[in-house]
Amino acid sequence: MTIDTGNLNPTSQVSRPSGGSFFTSKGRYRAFFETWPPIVLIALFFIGLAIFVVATAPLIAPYDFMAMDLRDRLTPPALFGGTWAHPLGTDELGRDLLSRLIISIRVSMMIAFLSTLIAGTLGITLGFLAAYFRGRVEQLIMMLIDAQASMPFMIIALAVLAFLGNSLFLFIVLMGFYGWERIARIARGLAIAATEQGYATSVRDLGASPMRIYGRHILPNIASTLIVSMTLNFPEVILLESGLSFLGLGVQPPMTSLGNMVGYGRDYIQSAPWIMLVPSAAIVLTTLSISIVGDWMRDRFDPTLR
Amino acid sequence: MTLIRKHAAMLVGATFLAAATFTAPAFSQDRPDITVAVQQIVNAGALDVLREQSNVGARVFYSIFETLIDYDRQKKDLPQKPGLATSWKRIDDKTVELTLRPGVKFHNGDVMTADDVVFTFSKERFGQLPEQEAARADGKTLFTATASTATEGKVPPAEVAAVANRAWPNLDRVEKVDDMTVRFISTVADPTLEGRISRYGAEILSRRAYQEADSWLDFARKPVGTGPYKVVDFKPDNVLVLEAHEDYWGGKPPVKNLRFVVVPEVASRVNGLLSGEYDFITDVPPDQIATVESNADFEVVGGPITNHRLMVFDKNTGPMKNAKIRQAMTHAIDRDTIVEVLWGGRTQVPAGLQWEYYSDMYLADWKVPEYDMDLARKLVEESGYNGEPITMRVLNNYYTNQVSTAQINAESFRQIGLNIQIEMKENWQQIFDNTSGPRMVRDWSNSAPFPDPVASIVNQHCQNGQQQQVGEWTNEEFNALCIKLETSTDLQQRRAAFRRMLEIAEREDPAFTVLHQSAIFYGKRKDIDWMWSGLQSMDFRPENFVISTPAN
Amino acid sequence: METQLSIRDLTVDFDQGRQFVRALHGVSLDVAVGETIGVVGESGCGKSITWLAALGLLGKRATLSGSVKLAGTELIGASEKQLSSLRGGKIAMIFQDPSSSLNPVHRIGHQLGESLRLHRGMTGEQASAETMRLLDRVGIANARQRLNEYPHEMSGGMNQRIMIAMALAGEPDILIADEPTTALDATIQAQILDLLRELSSENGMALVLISHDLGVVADMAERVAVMYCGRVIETASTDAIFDNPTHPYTRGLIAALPDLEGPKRRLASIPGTVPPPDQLPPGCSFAPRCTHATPLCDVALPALLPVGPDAGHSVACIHSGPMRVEKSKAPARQSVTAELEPA
Amino acid sequence: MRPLLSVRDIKRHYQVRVPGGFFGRDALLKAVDGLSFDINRGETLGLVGESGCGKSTTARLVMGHIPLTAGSVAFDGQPVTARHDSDWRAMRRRMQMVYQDTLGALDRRLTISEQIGEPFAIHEPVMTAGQRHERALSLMDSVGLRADMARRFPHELSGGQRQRVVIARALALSPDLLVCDEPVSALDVSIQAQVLNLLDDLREQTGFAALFISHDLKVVRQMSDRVAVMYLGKIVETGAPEAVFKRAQHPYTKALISAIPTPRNRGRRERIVLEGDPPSPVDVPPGCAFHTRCPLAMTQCRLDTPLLSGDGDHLVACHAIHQSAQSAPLAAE
Amino acid sequence: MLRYALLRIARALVTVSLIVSIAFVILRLSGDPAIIILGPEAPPEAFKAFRHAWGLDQPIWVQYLKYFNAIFHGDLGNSMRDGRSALQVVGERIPLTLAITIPALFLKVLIGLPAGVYAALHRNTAIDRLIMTLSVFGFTVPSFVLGLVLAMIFAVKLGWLPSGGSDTWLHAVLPIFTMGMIGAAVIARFTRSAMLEVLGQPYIRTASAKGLVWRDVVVAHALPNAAIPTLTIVGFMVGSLVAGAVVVESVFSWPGVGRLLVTAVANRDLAVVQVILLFVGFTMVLANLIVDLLYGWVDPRLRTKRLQAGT
Repeated sequence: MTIDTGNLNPTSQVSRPSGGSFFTSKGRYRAFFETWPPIVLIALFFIGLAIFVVATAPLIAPYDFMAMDLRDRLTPPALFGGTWAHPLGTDELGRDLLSRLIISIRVSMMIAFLSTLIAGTLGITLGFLAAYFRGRVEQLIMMLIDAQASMPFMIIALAVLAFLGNSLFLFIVLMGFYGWERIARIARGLAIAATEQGYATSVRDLGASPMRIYGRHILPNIASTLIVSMTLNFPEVILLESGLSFLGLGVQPPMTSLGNMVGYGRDYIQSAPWIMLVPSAAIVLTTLSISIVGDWMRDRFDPTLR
Repeated sequence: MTLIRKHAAMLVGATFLAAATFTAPAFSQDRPDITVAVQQIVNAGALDVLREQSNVGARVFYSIFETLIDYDRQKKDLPQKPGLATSWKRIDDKTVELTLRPGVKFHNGDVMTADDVVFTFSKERFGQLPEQEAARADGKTLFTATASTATEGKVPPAEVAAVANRAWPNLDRVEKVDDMTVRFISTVADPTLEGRISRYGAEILSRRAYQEADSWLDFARKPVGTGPYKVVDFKPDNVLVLEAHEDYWGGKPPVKNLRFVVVPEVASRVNGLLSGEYDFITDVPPDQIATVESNADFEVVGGPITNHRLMVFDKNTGPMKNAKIRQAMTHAIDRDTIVEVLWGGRTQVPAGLQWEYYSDMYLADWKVPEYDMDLARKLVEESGYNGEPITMRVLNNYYTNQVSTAQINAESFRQIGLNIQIEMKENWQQIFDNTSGPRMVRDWSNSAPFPDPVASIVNQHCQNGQQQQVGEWTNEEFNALCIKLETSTDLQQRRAAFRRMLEIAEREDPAFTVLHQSAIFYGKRKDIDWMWSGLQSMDFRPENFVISTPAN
Repeated sequence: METQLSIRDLTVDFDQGRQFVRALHGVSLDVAVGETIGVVGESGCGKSITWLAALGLLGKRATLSGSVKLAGTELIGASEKQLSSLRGGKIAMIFQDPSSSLNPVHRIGHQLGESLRLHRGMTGEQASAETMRLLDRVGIANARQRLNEYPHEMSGGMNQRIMIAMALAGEPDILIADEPTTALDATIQAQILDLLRELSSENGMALVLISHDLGVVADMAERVAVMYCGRVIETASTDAIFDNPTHPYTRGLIAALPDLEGPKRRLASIPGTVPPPDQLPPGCSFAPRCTHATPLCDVALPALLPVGPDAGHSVACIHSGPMRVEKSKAPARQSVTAELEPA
Repeated sequence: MRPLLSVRDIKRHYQVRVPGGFFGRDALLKAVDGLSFDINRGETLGLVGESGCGKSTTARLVMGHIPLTAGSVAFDGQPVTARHDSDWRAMRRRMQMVYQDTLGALDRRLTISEQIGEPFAIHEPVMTAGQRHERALSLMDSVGLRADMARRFPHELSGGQRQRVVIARALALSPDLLVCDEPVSALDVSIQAQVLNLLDDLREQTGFAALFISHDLKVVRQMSDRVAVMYLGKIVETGAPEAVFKRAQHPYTKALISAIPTPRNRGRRERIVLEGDPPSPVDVPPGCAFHTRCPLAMTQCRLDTPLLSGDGDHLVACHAIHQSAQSAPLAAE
Repeated sequence: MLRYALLRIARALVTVSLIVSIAFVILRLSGDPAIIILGPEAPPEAFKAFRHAWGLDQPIWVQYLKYFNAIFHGDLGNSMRDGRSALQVVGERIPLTLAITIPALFLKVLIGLPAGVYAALHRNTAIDRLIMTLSVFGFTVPSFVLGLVLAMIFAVKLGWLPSGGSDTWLHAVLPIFTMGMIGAAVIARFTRSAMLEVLGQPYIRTASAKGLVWRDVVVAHALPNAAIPTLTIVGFMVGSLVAGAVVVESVFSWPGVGRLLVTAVANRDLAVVQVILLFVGFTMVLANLIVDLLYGWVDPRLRTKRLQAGT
């Protein structure tokens, strides 16, 4: 008999689940946590929580976020000497911080989401136009990209917001101009790469129209890369909004947002630090979670993006 | 006298030496260097009292300049007292004669004379000479005075001329009687002349220094006055360094170097005070008082000032056309709660747009509309209000507690059935703008630079006042009374006119309603004995600055 | 013949996320002093991995077992320091894509000099003289000027010469050439192969030539090892392999090559594809594609055993040789399966 | 009879800047420099040469991917341009391409059946998705793909299977011309044979003409009715495969053939090893581009560009050959 | 190369003038500087006089043409608020900003680079995760929150450092530290991914194969290559040296360009805003240009590639 069975003796480590392949299993937990690192799980949990809050904000907020109780101002959070009537305490007008936080998360997330959507649409459209037309059109679009990139957005926002004023709609539109140039660059680069050798050329060779090539083939293909890069845009918009709120140009009262809460709470950093620290923590936790998950997604799904 | 002068000269020389070498510890130990953290030094970027129209300038200007008639600034009722003039008297309805204080020295060492006073109130200083206007139209900063001496003169910016015009609407001329005596002569009978002479904006400048400066701007960045401190260094938005004026007529200034540094963040100012970096901080919000005072080495002083916070109505727009709506709003404001909660009870609800220091002109029995929600609701009902939105334009805490106050009031207005919408605005232009949307309710404040209703209600709400100029409000009867108040010299007539004006503007056809008296708070080292002033000036003269125990 | 390098039962497992998957299933190979051995196989058969593993170049994601002895020194489990003194010194390696295998930001001279410094302690003038000699030796004209150039300024063939010069710098006993000409044009390939041949005979250097191109291996090697799915399935002298291929896979590979000469014929192709390492069939990995497979092939793992008249000709196929066919008559599929089922 | 594809003196030049001087200098890269050939219906022309010789550029010019610098390409009498308008798109029904990089050529987000159905979706919009799927299945069958792969994605297939998908897709609309750019260079030997056989079979069944581009002489010989050897943007030798590969005349062709190692002629042959690298297409030497590496180079080679000439189908562009052909019969190598 | 540089500069000029034009229009439309600068209680005549003096009563296109005409004559206008030339106003602030942004840049690089390299070399270990989490944390904390909290700790609680102002070098410590922390986080992330990419390249394997010990492979072969992409982000940071400190300057009352910008925008001090925008645009463009040239220096491949692309 010449059958070599020497390798077949199952050991504690070596298993042979199927066919002739050899697998050395990792510990179940080790394998699980290597695929889903704990920090990513925590981040995902926070994102889930934030999405839940966004979806149900008015339902779960214990009070109207604008309701004032001037006799009950600046009460500390429950665990720091306050009462459970206001678990996170109250602000300078006696408004319940938990309720405001919930609404603020909703508003900030909506702003970040919508403006990222706008930036994405703008960036992809311009990027594709540049990739399709090349030549002059491309030069022009590249110039716009350069212009946008050579001016810190904070400065543009500063100048423009002074003009646009306080409308939430206009604020979102403005934030929609944040980061479009990055997305446009990526979209253009990927579209050119696709047209230069890959599947886009081959689809064109089949006789597909540009609309079909860009809409049905290129866009779905580069979507994951774009979505990851938009994910990274998201926390930056939240931070930008808070920075602008700090300078008094963010979301304006009576509307509230995380940045707005921090901006108005900063005067109380010594007398009632929770007013500022609670929304700050929310900003850090959400942006941290999104960035961690975004990085993780990028590492996992998208080696093309740095 | 001469002996004193000699001494003074020596002293000046010594100071100069000390300043030049910079390392004279013996000297600096004698008197402390004091740093004041302010939100802003001057809004307009120049140290000219005729350009800086905001009240923030007042706190630094009083250390640099002085008026002929001063106030006892630390007293609550702000009585007038001799300043650079030792005495004054009415010659007639149109004329006031002042005797100048002898031996007053400007920062450049010159002795103040009648010439300086005449110059301070001259057309040239005001930038109102035809040649100046022509030069200004050409964009020049200098002009050649053809009429008199063919010397070169300076062209102040146009707004200086305009402000001077407003401050001195009836001033005909200032006459030199002799070196130490001047006369102010107005074109019409003017009961407010003494008030105007004492007001902010009437500070005496050194004629020689002004004329020798290279341009108006150069002078405005390093002006020469008679105050206890002289300007050493001025960087707008950053720092103003003043140095003791050793020849100051009122005695040796108690501070060697007085620095005003700009620290816009409240938290940073408080931090800096507590960490010992600043000796004084200004604009402490009432909510932060406890924080400062939790440290036994520091305290907060301050209180109501000669400025009232108002809510102003535009009677030409939408529901605001109905006086009942406006009246309802005036009754729905819980002023006492606002003062109690947002101001910690450290200011007060005044008796309408007037201050006690009006003395004779003060109407002690006048009141702001009482807080009565039922009455307010009734008024809204009577008005036939149909739920049309009413917008409140608010700036982002241009005034202390502005946003909070607006939100509290908006809540009350909602409760009386008004559809109130807060519109946050970024600047004053947007507040006044009536092209982008209806202008209905806005915030404002009124100061009284001198103790007479003319300084407030007339200047701000009459025909030439801003409210009527931007087209928010007008009232015929009111306007007729304005003229009477300005020109009549009969006290009873004037009081009657003022009362009727308040009735119209605050009650019958509300143009505005007073929210509360503004207040200002300073955080300071407890070991410094120092009093704040209702005129918002910071007084660092010898009688108002004593360090009880040696610092450091 | 004296053995220079000896690989015994080398296995490599790669971290595949959830588990480690075995890529090499106990490879054993010997390289004699001065010998040229060809390793052929299609992509994914483990031919490069064997040698990268031997040199400890697979990184942390791979787990090794077995033994690799270089002139008596065990390499598996050797310290980083030990390994690095051997790498580039006693044993050198060149790679498939010469242009990206050279550091783009360093000049040629610098990269060569580094090897000389490491293994022969040369610096300065001495090093640069030696560098020029080496470049000259690998047929690069104008050596002095080339020293100051960057890899991207040169053609692929030129870069491969530089890689070879760099490998020679340590005066190795054994050179592993991993697909050295795959990225090169036919005429350049011929130049490089000639150069390698010359160098190995000149220096008595053993040469391991890894290639998917049967032609290249046939041209260069004295002995050939054919690999499939992480195993050596046939090894013999070059002549024996090509004149008398025994394993059906080897036969298939040779038959699948188009000819330039002779009458045009339809190509004989091997059906199916190479299974990825995590989807190997039980039994002989080649069985699913093999035209001669019997049920036994599906379950039995053939060992690499001597076969035929030629010395050193071994093959891993239960059907190879009449002797085996007889012996392999028996076990019913079920019983074997049962026997193999892990408890 | 009119040839299906007629390529006349096509050129493709690029303006480039190359190192030289401090700021670099302008130079002309002649990727394709005067190429003419015809392909008749049902005929396969093999184009062979080393990298950088302009084979792929030729394919792109023929397909109308990039504009011509000079010359003309006519497909069934119709000029092929690089204007990607509706005419151009319509022409795709009749000319298709097979690529080297199969993973790149397939949209990785579409299933195999969708990929193969794509040409129908583009050119026959009336077809329903179900019909497309049916057609795709039958095409898959004809290229030897199992029906159960229809729902898989490209990355789940092996290289050979993917190439089958590409071929099935290209042949979906029964084109008259198939341009194959290195279709098997990325494949393993065993798979390469499968794909070559498949192409051969399909050609027999459907009768498409092909431009078959490869650097591998053996593959070209296997597939072509006629071959053309390219060097630096020009054809140096063309003719029937038997003629070109067995009786190679151009010294470059000879060197190329001799450089190919095969297991069958082990140790039995003399190799002509050429010196040096091919010159860069930017610096094409004047005269015969090959003269810098040519063992037969003469003075004339440096001056005049040799023209393709010869008797019958077997044409060579070489001064040395032409001269010796005039003077004496060519000595056997 | 020169042609390339000129081309870049020309494009940059167009870019900057585009920015300035947009800013011009937006700022002019967005509010009347007169009332903002003179204050709401100033008399209406003063506003009128002010508007006339600054030409604000003219149609916007006239103002625009005049503005551009003036720029071409080297006149960038005067500050409406301050009266002096805007160039002078901005110019005296620039050194102050650079005094904190340049040390902060060094801090960013000195912390970020080693941290990123270390994390890449120890990929997927606990220390890598720690560094990366800290790094993500670093740039998800709003800078003003970090600034205020640092001031709380170091100025108020510990009393080690001043909390705001610009009198001594000690005043610069907290702003530098705040910016440095945040920037270091960004650089660390960038460096890590650049390093990981480089470590996967064939030449790293070559370097190992030639017998270099791992440390030398990293230092001599991986680092120089990883530096190339990292240069982009450092270049961007250099480009924002002038304007990168808007928030931090406000937090720490540091009288630099950033704070000037905030006040100037708030006051609609148009000429000053425009000069700052010009400065920022130019530094950014200049930094990009320098980065490009540096690329050529650190990456020899680009020297020729760019030449070929320069058609």
